[in-house]
Formats: sequence, structure tokens, C-alpha cells
Amino acid sequence: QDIKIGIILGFTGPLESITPAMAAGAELAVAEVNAAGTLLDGQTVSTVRADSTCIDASAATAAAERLVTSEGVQALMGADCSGVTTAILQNVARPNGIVMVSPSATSPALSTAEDDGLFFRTAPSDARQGVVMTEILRDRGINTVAVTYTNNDYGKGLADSFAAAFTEAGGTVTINAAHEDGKADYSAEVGALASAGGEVLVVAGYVDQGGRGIIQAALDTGAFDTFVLPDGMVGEALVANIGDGLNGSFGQYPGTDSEGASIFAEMAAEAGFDGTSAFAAESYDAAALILLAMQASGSTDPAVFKDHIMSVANGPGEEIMPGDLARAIEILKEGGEVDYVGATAVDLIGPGESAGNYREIEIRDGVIETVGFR
Amino acid sequence: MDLLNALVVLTNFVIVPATAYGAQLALGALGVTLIFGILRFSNFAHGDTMAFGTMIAILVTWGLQALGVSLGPLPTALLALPVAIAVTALLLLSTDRIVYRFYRKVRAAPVILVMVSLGVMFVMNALVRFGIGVNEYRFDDGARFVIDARGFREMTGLAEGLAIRTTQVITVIAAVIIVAALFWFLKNTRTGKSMRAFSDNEDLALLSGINPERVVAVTWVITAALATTAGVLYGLDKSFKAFTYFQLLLPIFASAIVGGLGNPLGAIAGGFIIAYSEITVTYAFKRFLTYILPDTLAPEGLVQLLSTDYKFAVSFTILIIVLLFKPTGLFKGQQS
Amino acid sequence: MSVNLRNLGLFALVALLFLLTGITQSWNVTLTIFNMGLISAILALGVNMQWGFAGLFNIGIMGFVALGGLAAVLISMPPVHEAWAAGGLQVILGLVLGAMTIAAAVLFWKRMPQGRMRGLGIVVILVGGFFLFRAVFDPGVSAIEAVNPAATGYLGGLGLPILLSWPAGGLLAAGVAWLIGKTALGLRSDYLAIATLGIAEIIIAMLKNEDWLSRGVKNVVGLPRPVPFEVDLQRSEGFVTRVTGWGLDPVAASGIAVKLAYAGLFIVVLLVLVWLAEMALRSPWGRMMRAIRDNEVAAAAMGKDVTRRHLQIFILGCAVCGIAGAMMTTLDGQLTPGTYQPLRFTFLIWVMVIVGGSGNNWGAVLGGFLIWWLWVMVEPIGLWLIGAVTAGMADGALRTHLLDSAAHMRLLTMGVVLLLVLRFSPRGLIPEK
Amino acid sequence: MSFLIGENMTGGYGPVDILHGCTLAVEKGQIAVIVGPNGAGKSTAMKAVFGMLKLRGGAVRLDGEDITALSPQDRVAKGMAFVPQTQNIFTSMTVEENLEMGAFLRRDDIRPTMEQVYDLFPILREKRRQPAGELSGGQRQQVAVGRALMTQPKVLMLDEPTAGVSPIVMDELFDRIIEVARTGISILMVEQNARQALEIADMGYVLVQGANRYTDTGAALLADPEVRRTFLGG
Amino acid sequence: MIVVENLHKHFGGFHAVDGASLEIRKGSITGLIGPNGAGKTTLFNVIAGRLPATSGRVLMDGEDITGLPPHALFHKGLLRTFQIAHEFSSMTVRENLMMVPAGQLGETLWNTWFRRRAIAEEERALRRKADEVLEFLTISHLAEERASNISGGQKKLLELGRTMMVDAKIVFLDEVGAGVNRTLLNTIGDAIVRLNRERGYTFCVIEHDMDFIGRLCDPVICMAEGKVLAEGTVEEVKNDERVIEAYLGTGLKNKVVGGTA
Ligand SMILES: Nc1ncnc2c1ncn2[C@@H]1O[C@H](COP(=O)(O)OP(=O)(O)OP(=O)(O)O)[C@@H](O)[C@H]1O
Ligand SMILES: Nc1ncnc2c1ncn2[C@@H]1O[C@H](COP(=O)(O)OP(=O)(O)OP(=O)(O)O)[C@@H](O)[C@H]1O
Ligand SMILES: [Mg+2]
Ligand SMILES: [Mg+2]
Repeated sequence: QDIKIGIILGFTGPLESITPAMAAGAELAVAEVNAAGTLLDGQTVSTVRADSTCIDASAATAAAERLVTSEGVQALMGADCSGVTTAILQNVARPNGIVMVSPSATSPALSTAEDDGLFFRTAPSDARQGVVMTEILRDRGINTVAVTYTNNDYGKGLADSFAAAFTEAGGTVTINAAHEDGKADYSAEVGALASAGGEVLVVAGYVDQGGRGIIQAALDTGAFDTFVLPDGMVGEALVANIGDGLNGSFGQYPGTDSEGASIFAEMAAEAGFDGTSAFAAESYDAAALILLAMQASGSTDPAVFKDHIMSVANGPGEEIMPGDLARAIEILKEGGEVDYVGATAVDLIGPGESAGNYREIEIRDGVIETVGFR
Repeated sequence: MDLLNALVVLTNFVIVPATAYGAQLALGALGVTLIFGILRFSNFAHGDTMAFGTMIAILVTWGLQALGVSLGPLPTALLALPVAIAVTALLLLSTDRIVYRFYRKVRAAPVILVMVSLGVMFVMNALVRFGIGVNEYRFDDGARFVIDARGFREMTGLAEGLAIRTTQVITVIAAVIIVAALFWFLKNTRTGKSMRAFSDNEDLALLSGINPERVVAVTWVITAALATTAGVLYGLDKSFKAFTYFQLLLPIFASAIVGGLGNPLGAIAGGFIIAYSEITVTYAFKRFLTYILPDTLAPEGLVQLLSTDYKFAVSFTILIIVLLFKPTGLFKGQQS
Repeated sequence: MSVNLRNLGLFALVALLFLLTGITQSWNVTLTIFNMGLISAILALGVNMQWGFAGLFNIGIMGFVALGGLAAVLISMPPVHEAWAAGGLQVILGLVLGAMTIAAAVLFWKRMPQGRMRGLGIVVILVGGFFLFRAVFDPGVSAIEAVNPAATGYLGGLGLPILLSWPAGGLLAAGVAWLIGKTALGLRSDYLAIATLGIAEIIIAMLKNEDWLSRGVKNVVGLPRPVPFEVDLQRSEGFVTRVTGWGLDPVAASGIAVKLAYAGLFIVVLLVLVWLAEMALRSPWGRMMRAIRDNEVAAAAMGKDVTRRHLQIFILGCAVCGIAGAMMTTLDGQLTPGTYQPLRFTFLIWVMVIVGGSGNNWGAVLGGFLIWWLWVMVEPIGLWLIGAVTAGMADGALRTHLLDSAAHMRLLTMGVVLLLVLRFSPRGLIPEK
Repeated sequence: MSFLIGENMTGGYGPVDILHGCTLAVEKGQIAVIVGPNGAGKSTAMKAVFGMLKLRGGAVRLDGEDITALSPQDRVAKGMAFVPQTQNIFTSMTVEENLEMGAFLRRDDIRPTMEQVYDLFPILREKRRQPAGELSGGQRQQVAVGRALMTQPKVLMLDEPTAGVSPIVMDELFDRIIEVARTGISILMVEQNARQALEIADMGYVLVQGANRYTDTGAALLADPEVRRTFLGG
Repeated sequence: MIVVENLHKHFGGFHAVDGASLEIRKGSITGLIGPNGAGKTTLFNVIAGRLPATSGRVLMDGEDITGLPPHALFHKGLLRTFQIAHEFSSMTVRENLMMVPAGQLGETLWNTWFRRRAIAEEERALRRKADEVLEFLTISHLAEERASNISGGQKKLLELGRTMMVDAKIVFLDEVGAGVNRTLLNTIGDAIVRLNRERGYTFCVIEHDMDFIGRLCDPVICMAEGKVLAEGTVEEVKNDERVIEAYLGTGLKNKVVGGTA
């Protein structure tokens, strides 16, 4: 018997440039398990891709419906954007009792959504990151910031939670303005941000979307020199596309001092994609969690293995890095316990979402360097 | 000094970017307006034509860069431009042959052609993604700035900086030259006039001995040139990303229409109106006012009419107001 | 007669497509597509009323669909009392002030003689009113949005059954259409088009940014349903025993049952609307509309009030789109403002109308089903095509490249199919007469 | 052998034939006038001669050469010019540009011809910078004829050139047509101002339901009481 | 019936109608002639509400109707035809006629859904009426033809036919004769006279065919350069020096009768 996992991401639409790496991340985990060949006594795993379009709830629902009722997948790795993720969860996953692990849906609303215990996410909560970012800024002695966010639930949620935390801690947010992704020009936004002023600019956006456009325009006009980069903004692509101007900018993204991320990055490079691309690591972890939970429960029935995802992710047990999946399967098979750390140091809390450990980074001489952990 | 600083702030954050963006929109709008003016339909594939042309330019640029060719302070992509235009022209001509010609023959209504162009848009969309993928690419080289902010500050001793990019200058100059040339071409050359005649009354054009296929071919070639130039200049200034080019379509159409469809001058005016309204109405005047007002009056808030969330809404509102007073656009455009 | 046979054949063909999807994929997939097909058909019907009947080029459909969606939230979600207490009245007061400012400006414009004073006065009224509005409105908004922003942060709705939101969505859309029609309907063809497009963008911008109203981009999820939940069905003894008695899997059956329930509701709405539109079209009213579409000048000279009729049909068409919008949001179970993209909610609908055959209600309905089916199915078809193409290829860069780009086959397939359909029936599959 | 002849033409717009074996011919330097009731197929016949209609039967010959298969453009190149009954000007272009378009295929200096047209229709000189669409009905008609004259054709085909023009201009126009004919140009025209037209015609055709009813010299037709009563309004 | 007082219509700097004052008496068939571009059509357009006047007034039965929209004027019994035919091209010839009468039951949406029988009855009556008009215009065989597919002259007939569908008080005819066969034009002339005598229609007729004008009209008004040049009976106007010079001319200069061969 064959295990099927659906990978539902926005291969067309606004996120089309980061989804290929995400899918590749998930498929990397599957390939690793298949190479081991030991999952559930030698079952092979296959993946089916489907297009969530990121924005069109109806098309996403139809695509997910196809994966579940026609392709017969046992779990969904996805979706990417919170809007379509909710739609798929409510209209497809719950009715059919399918487990869903999203690598990138961060909307706080998902925490409280009814999910019959089927929904998990390896992306950290926006609220937590806001606090971490505040700490980093305070430690650097920064008191006034301007904030711009991509106008969707991710950006808005992050910007709001950050603004709340930062003000609480005594800082001043001079402006908290949205930008739309994929637009032609960001001069207006940068003009307003510059006028409001601030020591640094917090850009809660995506690395290859409006976020980059904003940074570029801000650098060009001399509006800001230093940028604070949350998870969606940290990526080689940013450094590659902007270059020296970014030196001195800093930020944070999920990660512990485990070497998981760098291992994953190497694995990805070997497999021919960019492992530092936004949410690629989360996607690897999402797929890995699904497979390990199956092994832990000894079943491919979602109703059964859904209850093992938390335990696999949180331990206790042996720590599992990317590339260690074969070993994890071995341990589980022998009745042992694992604590999946993975590429993003996943720790699932509460309703099954990433607890959020963060890696503080700074860009020096065009290189993203880790300067600490929070 | 403060007055100077205020002026520099305004120039740096409003005038320079709005002018450059306006010129970018105008170049795109010229292509849309030309197709509308001659072939009488709204071409939704224009954004993707721009993307296609730019893709070719990028590929050629990479080739040139690999060979070590460069234009000094100017971007190498300018060298690649003619090749890209030629390839795009070929694509458009074959699209016309395979797709559009049939509808001309059966005298399809303009709205059918609009839908057909939507189909072409999907195909080109896919072509570009197959060709170069969905990622963001930067292909500008040469000197990025004519004046940069830090340099300006050091030079003048002002607190505020002023930055003008090479690409912005090229875009504005190109827009002015191209619109003048196009205007002159349509008004004064035999081919230009025959193009207008064809758009006005196809049957009668035929009776005057005008070869419709030639007119159409010339139109597509010019469109290819306009689209590629616009796309490359835009990509040099910002970056290339297939999805963004598709998104550009909306402001481009707005520009073409507010200026008056079918009128090259209108396209230019429309581009600037859209750009300036997007940027000025949502501009926060705090910094500007802080410089020119005495300290006691310095504003607390941002002094922003509307938040930037509404910048698109603002430009459309202005567009609608213009249309209410000038129902066929500023420069009396055509109707289908 | 042969025309009718042909049309029946076309409908049969589309039905066959759905059946084949059911057989080769699954009935749940078919029904999912079918339900959205029904909504698409209603949307296409609305657009056809405006374009096919009256020649109004409205490409702001997206805005009216979104308004329908907003109605679904405003009608069905429970009210957030805390938010009302925090700033509800203040926001309402602000809105009233804003409306009064505009009313005052319009009155002033009409009453005052032409001249510099009039212009100046208008500016004073508008600017003064704007600042007054912001002064009252903004604090209210902040207060509301501060109430538990992660879960609510908005005023909520009326807590009524969601089915009521369908007519309400129609009314809301009609109201906005009236406002727009009053100002912009004087514009012709493409100029009207861009004006409506702009208005749609403005509506979406409001939905995205006015968090106090419907949570903006944070989305409103978990809308009540007019039909039972699948999970509840699966738990209900009666249901499970009955379907297992029929030899069906309860999980699949519950999905099918729920979708059929939706389909029933939608079909009723569609049939009623088609009947109304058909009757209107085949009567002197429809004749008058066609006359206006053909030649406004002559129609006016023949005593037809062109402006009023345009307004009428514009409002009706938009109302239909509003109804469909509310239905769609009901089906999705959530309002996601980011969803509203012109390509999907305006141009795709236009493709449906044109491919189906503008001016013909049945054509629009057919187009709605066919194009929606394609929109969903081009994805697997595209994947399948690329698989077929690359199957024979040797492993290599080209093959990897093609496989990597498989997702974009969706666009290519859509484009090619669209071009083919338009090529072989350029006046639409079921042309007007 | 006539200079231009459309012989035994049969055809129509759709499946139904409008023309049923209709024959029209004009000699070098002569004027042929077609009259007939509305909807008789006069305009259709003119279009057929000019190649704007697919013929199902018959042939068109110019100066002995069979041109049935040529496109309208090619016929223009062969020296034919045509003024259609409706939509016969470029409304968005100025009067002068309209005239220039008439001379599109000419490579020589067109100023003198343009002067001649302006002399013939002085009002056009006054309005030469105005878009033709803004002209009055009669003025448009003058532009249309002027455009055709600019071609300096060998054959000039006019579909109701005098519809809507004032008597004084109509007289001028007929004068000019006679002059043009005298320079060796053949003229084939449809007219409802039939009596005036037949007065100057060398040859007259009465067309009814797509077929020739009477064919004779202009004078003879004018003299025929039956023709006068049924087709020329008494 | 209609009084035009010092009417001006300017297009930019061009004065198409330049202070025209004239009266159309009740029950008359008034002819309006004048050189091309005299401003006749423009005058019609202003009276019929198609163009706004620059200045001046138009009175109908003593009531100021300047600036009323065309459809309101239609309801007051003022009808007009167009010099360049304005048919409803995608509708059949018969439908072109049937759509004319005002206040049809079936033009109200509510009725189209709930009073179908009454509408059907009304339609039958309209259809009969339309067929009568078609019969009269000798184009019955075209009843089912798309209006875009009929000949130029037939379109003019259709223009005229529309005014015959309702009981008008005053009808403005803009060159109905241009392009219409002269024999048929005579019949049309007879019909105009009959409508005038029997039903009391007032007519104002623009025409360049002086025979037609002479047979029908009294009085005749000649316009030139936007102003009224002369006014009176046909004979008076025909012999007016200024009219001859500006409009009528002295006939063919090169009177060479063809067909001598
Ligand atoms: N929209 C316009 N813009 C500018 N000039 C115009 C416009 N419409 C008409 N004119 C000018 O106004 C004048 C009067 O035109 P009008 O159509 O009233 O003439 P007319 O008396 O009806 O002539 P005809 O007998 O040729 O029909 C003409 O010289 C014409 O060029
Ligand atoms: N485009 C068309 N499609 C179909 N039928 C047409 C078309 N144009 C004309 N007809 C039909 O062909 C017949 C002849 O039309 P044609 O225009 O040749 O008449 P005509 O003799 O020029 O009349 P008129 O004097 O009124 O201009 C008419 O009965 C008309 O209905
Ligand atoms: Mg004719
Ligand atoms: Mg006139």
C-alpha cells in the first residue's frame, strides 16, 4: 500500500515565487523517508501537488477536494495563506477527517478555529514574534520605529502584535502602514514612512514581494538605513537582490541553536533548491511530522495518527535533526520516543502550533549571521 | 535652510518618484492606447507582453554580461533592448497571424477581442513563467545613481538627502522622446495616417488602397517596441517579476483611459496623473511641515489625508472625478 | 428547432463533463465544482443583464461580489457587544457626519449659482466635513479594533440566519450600485468600465482596511451554515445507518449530502433568476433595452429615458452579483478580502458571459458552468499534459525544467482552451438569436 | 467591348442572392447612371463591381482584363475609385487628411488635385482642419466625393453622390462629373435624383430586384413615360 | 406651435446656429431649406433636446421647452427623424417600429413577470400597427430582416415609419427624401399631407429636393449661416435673389444632354 500526501500551495498567484521551494522542502522529507524505505514496514510515500492559488478560496477548496476525495491523500501539507487554509480546513479537511499541517499560515484566528484536532502548523504564532522582536529592539536601545506590513493576515497580525508589545515596552511606533504585495511602485509608502521617521524600519513582509520593494525604495531615497527583518523577510534572495545596503540590518526568524537549519540548508542545496527561502524549512518539518506521526501511531489513518503529531514534535525523546528521519523511524519502530527538532526547531504548543524559538540575525558584509537565540 | 530642506524632502519623496513612476506608467499606457486607437480593443495581454519583452532583454543581458560587454555608466540592458524588441515583435506578429486575424475577418465585436486578448494573456503568462520562472530578478548594472542621498547631503550640507537614479532619468527622457515621435509619426507620416484611417473606417481604408495587413503589422511592431522598452525600463528601475508585470496592467489602463484612449498625449498625461495622485494624496506632510512651520506649530500627527492603504483607491477616485468632467478623458479619446 | 437541439446538446456536453469528473475523480469533487458553477452562472447572468441586455461595460463585478460577502458577515455573525460599547455609536455618528457632509456639498452645489463662491464653498464644506468626520470616526474605530483584535476587533453582525444575507447582499450591492450609477453612468463604454473597475478596487480597499467593519485582512471565519455540518452528520446515528444501508461510506456520503443541500438552495435561486431574466428579456422591456443598447440617441428620441433605464439595469445586475457574492461567502464559510482579485472575480465572469454568448441568458448560464469547470480542471489537466509530454523524455535539464513549471500549465491550458472556444464560436456558444 | 463591365453578376451577402444576373457597363469617358427603387440592389451591384462582395456567378472586366478575383485594394491600384453610399468618410480625421487618404496610392504631387477639389467645394477649404465627423450631412457628402476625386482614377464609381447636397452644389457636382468624364474617365453612378442624372448620362440602367429592367441611353429612358412614372417620380 | 427665439448654438468658436428666430404654425407643413452647413440639422437637434442651446429659447405651445431631454419631448408629442439613419441595428425592422409607442405595459419589469397576458394582447395590437406602417412604406417583406441589413434608402423609410407609430403633434423630418426613390417619395409626400389634414400633425421638413418642397410646404423658411435668410410661400422664397444666390443656383452651367451617341 502506498501513502499519499497532498502538497497544496499557491503555485500560481502572489506567492508563486516562494512556493516551489516550499514544495521542494516537503518533497525532500518524503524523499528522505522513501530512501530509508523503512516507514511502516516498507511503505512508500508519494506526493501530489495542487494549486491553492493563495487567494482564491473556492479554487483552493476544489483542488483540496480533488486531493482528498479523488487522489485519496491521507494528509495535507499546506496550505500556505491563512485565508485558503481556513477554507480548506473547514470545507475539506474536517468533513473528510484529514490531517492538515500548514507550514506558513500564521493567522491567530486559526488557533481558535474548530479543527477536530486535525490542524497543525509549523509556523510560529505572530504574537510570539512580536514580543521577541521587541526584546531585540530594546536590547539594541532603539526607541522609535516605523512599521510597514504586507496587507494580509500574516503581515497585519505580526505588525499589530509587535506594535502592541513595543508600545507596552515603552517604545514608539511612528507609523504602522500597510503595503500591498505585487504592486508596481512603493514610493507613496516610503514617502509616508520617511515622513513619520524612526530609527529603523520594521518590514513585516515577504522577501521577494512588496517587502523588498519597500526596502529598495527606502534605501534609494535615503529614508532609512537600517531595517528590522522578521521571518518572512529573511532570505538569501534579499541579500542577493539588494546587496550592501542591507549591512547592519537585523531581525529574527524561527530557529534554535540547534544546527537543524544549516543542515537543512545544505540538504536543500544538494537537492537543488534554496533552503533559506521563506517557509521552505517549515514545509520540510510539516511533511516530516506527518510521516513520523504515522510511524509513531503505526497507522496511516488520519483519525489515529493525528494524536501523535504533538508527541513526536515535542518529545521527550531523542532529538531529531533534518536528515535523521531514518533514524527517527527506527527509534519509533522499536517503541522509543523522539523529539523532532527539524529545520526550525519545532515545538508545538496549545492548539498545535509552533511555539516559536527565534534566531536573531544580523547582516554583515552581505552575509546573514546568527548573533543569538531568543 | 529649513525651507530648502522642506523642498528637498518634497522633491525626494514626491516629485522625483512620482515623475519617474508616471513616466513608467505612461510608457505602458502608450502601448495600450496605440492598440486601442488602431485595432480598437483593450489589450489585456499588454502587461504580459511587457514581461515577455523584458524576459528576452534579461536573457540577452545575461549573455552580454557573461561576454563582458558593458555600457559603462548605462545599464547593459539597453544594448539588449533592440534584440528583445525584435523577438517580441515576432511573437506579436505570429500571435496576430494565429489568433487576432481571424476575428478581424469575421468583424468580431471589440469585446470579443478583449476576451481573446485575455486568452493570449494567459498563454503569454505561461510562456514567461516557462521561460524565466516566477522569481524576482535584478538586471541593472552601471551607475545606479545620478545623485544619491548621502552624496547630496555631503555636497550641500543639508540635513535631507536627494536621490535621483539613472534609470529614472532614462525613463523620463525615453517617455518624452517616444511620445513625441509617436505623435509625429501618427500625425505626419503616410503610414501613420493610414493607421488612423484604418482605425476609423476599415472598409473605406480598403477603398483608398490601404493595405490593412500592413497597417496591423506596423501597429504590432510599434507595440512590441513600446511594451519592451516600457518593461525593460521598469524592470531596471524596480526589478523583474512576472506577477508584478501582470499587476501593472491596472494602473496602466487607468492611465490610458484617464488621458483619453487612443491619444498618445493622453497616455502621458494619464500616467502622471495616476502617479502623482497616488503619491501626493497619501503623502504624510509631517516632515515637510516640521521644516517650514515654527517649532511651536510643528504637527503631532502625520498630516496625511488618507493612509497609504488607500493609495490605489485615491488614484481611482481622481480618475473617476476627471472622467465625470471629461467623459472621454483629458485629451478627448475615442470610444469603441 | 435545430438551434434548440444544439443548445440542449451543449448543456448535455457540459453535464457530461461533470459526470466524467465524478466518475474519474470523485463525486465530491464534481459537486464542489458544480456548486461554484451554479454561483458562477448567477454571476454571469448578472453581467449578461448589464452587458448583453443593455450594453453597459461593468468590470467592477468583483466589488459587488465582495459587498455580498460583507452582507453575509453583517447579517449572520453574532454581534460583539463589547465592541459596540467601546465605540459603536461613535463610529455610526462619524459615518452619519460623513454622509451629511456629502449631502450638504451636493445640496450646496445645486442651490448656489455658478461662480467662484460655489467652488470655494464646496471646498470649505468638504474639507471641514472631512476633518470633523475623522475627528469623530477615528477614535471610535481605534476603540473597536482594540477589543480582542485576534478574535474579534470588529462590531460583528446581527446574528440572523445566513440565508437572509442573500437578499441582503443583493440590497447592499443595489444600494451601492445606485450611488455609482447616479454619478458614473453618464460615461460610455471603456470609460465606464474603468470607473467601475476603480470603484471595485475602492470597495476592496475598504474591506481590507476597515477592520472595525469586517476585520479587514484578518478575515472573518466560521460563518454559520444554512445546512448541517458533515461532522455532525457523521455523528448522527440515523444518517450513518441509512447511508451504510445504501452501501455508501458515511464520510463521503456526508460530504455529498451537504453539497447536495447547497446545490438545492443554489438551484432554486438560479432558476428563479433565470426565469425573471428570461421573462424580462422576451418582453417589450427587453426590446426597449436592446434598442437602447443599439442606439441611445435614437432610443431617446423615441421617448425612452435612457439614463433611468441604464440605472435600473445597472442596479439589477449588481444586485444579482451581490446575491451571488453572499452565496459564495456562505459556501466558503468565511470572508477573505484578499480573495477578491479582478482576474478571478471580474474577468473570469466576463469570459463566461462572452464564451456562453452575450445577450442570451442560457448562454451565460452555460458559460458559467463550463468556464468554472475549466478553471478548476485545467490544473490537473495541465499537470497531466506536462506529464504526458515529459514521459517520453530522457532525464535532463529540460525535463526537470518542464516538470518544475508544471503549475504554469494551468495558465497555458486556460488560455489555449479559451482561444479555441472563441475561435470556433466567436459569438458565443449560444449566441443571441 | 466596354471599358468596365460587370457581366451577369449573381450574388448576395448571405445565402440569399440579391443580384440575379445583373449587368452594368460603362465606356471610356462616358457616364452611366443606375436608377431603381430602394432595395433594388443598386448599392450591392456597385459593391460587386468593386469586389466587396463574393460573386456566385458572372465576371467583372476592366479594360478587357478579368478582375473578378482581385481584392478591392488591387482594384484601387488598377485605377478604380468608389464612393460608398454610407460611411464614406473618415470621421475622426480632418477634411484634409480625408482627401490625402484618397490619394494614398499616388506618389506624385497631390497639391494641384487638392486645390481642384477645394475649388469645386469651397466649403471644404474653409473646414479643412476640422474633423470630418463634425460636418453637416451635405458637407460630408462633398468630402466623400472629393476623396474619390483625389485618386485620379480611370473609373469613378459613385453611390448616390448627391444625396443631401443642396441644389447649387448638386449642379456644380454634375458639372464637374461631366468635365471629369470629358477627360476620359468613365463614371458609373447610382442616383435617386434620377432626372438630373439621366440628363447627363450616356447610358442608363434601371435595376429592379437585382436584375436589369430597362437599359437604354439616358435620354431614351427619360423619354419613356412608363419609366418616368414608375421609377423617376413622374 | 413652435417658436424659436434668437437661438444660438456654438461649437467652440463656430456659430452653427447664430441667432435664428422662427415660428412653425400649428397645422402647417413648414419647409426648411438652406445650403449645406446652414445649421438646419443643428437647429433640429437643439429643438429636439439632443444638443443644449448656447442661448435663446424654444417654446412649444407657449411653454418653454429649451433644454428638455429628448424623451420628455417625445412624450409632449414632438418627434424627429435623423438625417443619417439611426436604426436599431440588431433588431428586426418590425421590432424597430414596435418599440416606439410610449408607456407600453410591458416596459415595466413588474408587468413582464406578472401581467403576461395583458402584454401579449398589447403586443398583438402593436404588431398589427407596425405591419400597416410597413405595408405603407412598401417594405413588408423586410419585417423580419435585421435592420442592419437593409439598404440605405430603406433605412430612411424606417426612420419615417417610426414617426407613424404614434400620434404625434409635431414631426421634424430631416431629409427623409435623400436616397429615397422619387416615385416612393411622392407617395410619402401624399402621406404627409394626409397625416397633416386628417390627424392634424404639424410638420417641419428639411429637404433639398425643391419639387418636393414646392408640392408640400407652406410656408418655407430658408436658412443660411445659422440665420434665417428668407421666409414666405414657396414662390416667394424661390424667387428671392439671396436664396437663389446662396442655395438654388441657376441650374446646370454646361447643360450637355448625354446620350447623343
Ligand atoms: N459637433 C460639431 N462640431 C463642430 N462643428 C459642427 C458640429 N456639428 C455641426 N457643425 C458645423 O455646424 C454647421 C451646421 O451643420 P448642420 O448639420 O446643422 O448643417 P445643415 O444645415 O443640416 O446642412 P446639410 O444640409 O448639409 O445637412 C456645419 O458647418 C458643421 O460643420
Ligand atoms: N449587409 C447586408 N446584409 C444582408 N442583406 C443586405 C445587406 N445590405 C443590403 N441588403 C439587402 O439587399 C437588398 C439590396 O440592397 P441595396 O443596398 O443594394 O439596395 P439599393 O438598391 O442600393 O437601395 P437604396 O436605393 O435604398 O440604397 C436589400 O433588400 C437589402 O435588404
Ligand atoms: Mg443603395
Ligand atoms: Mg443636415
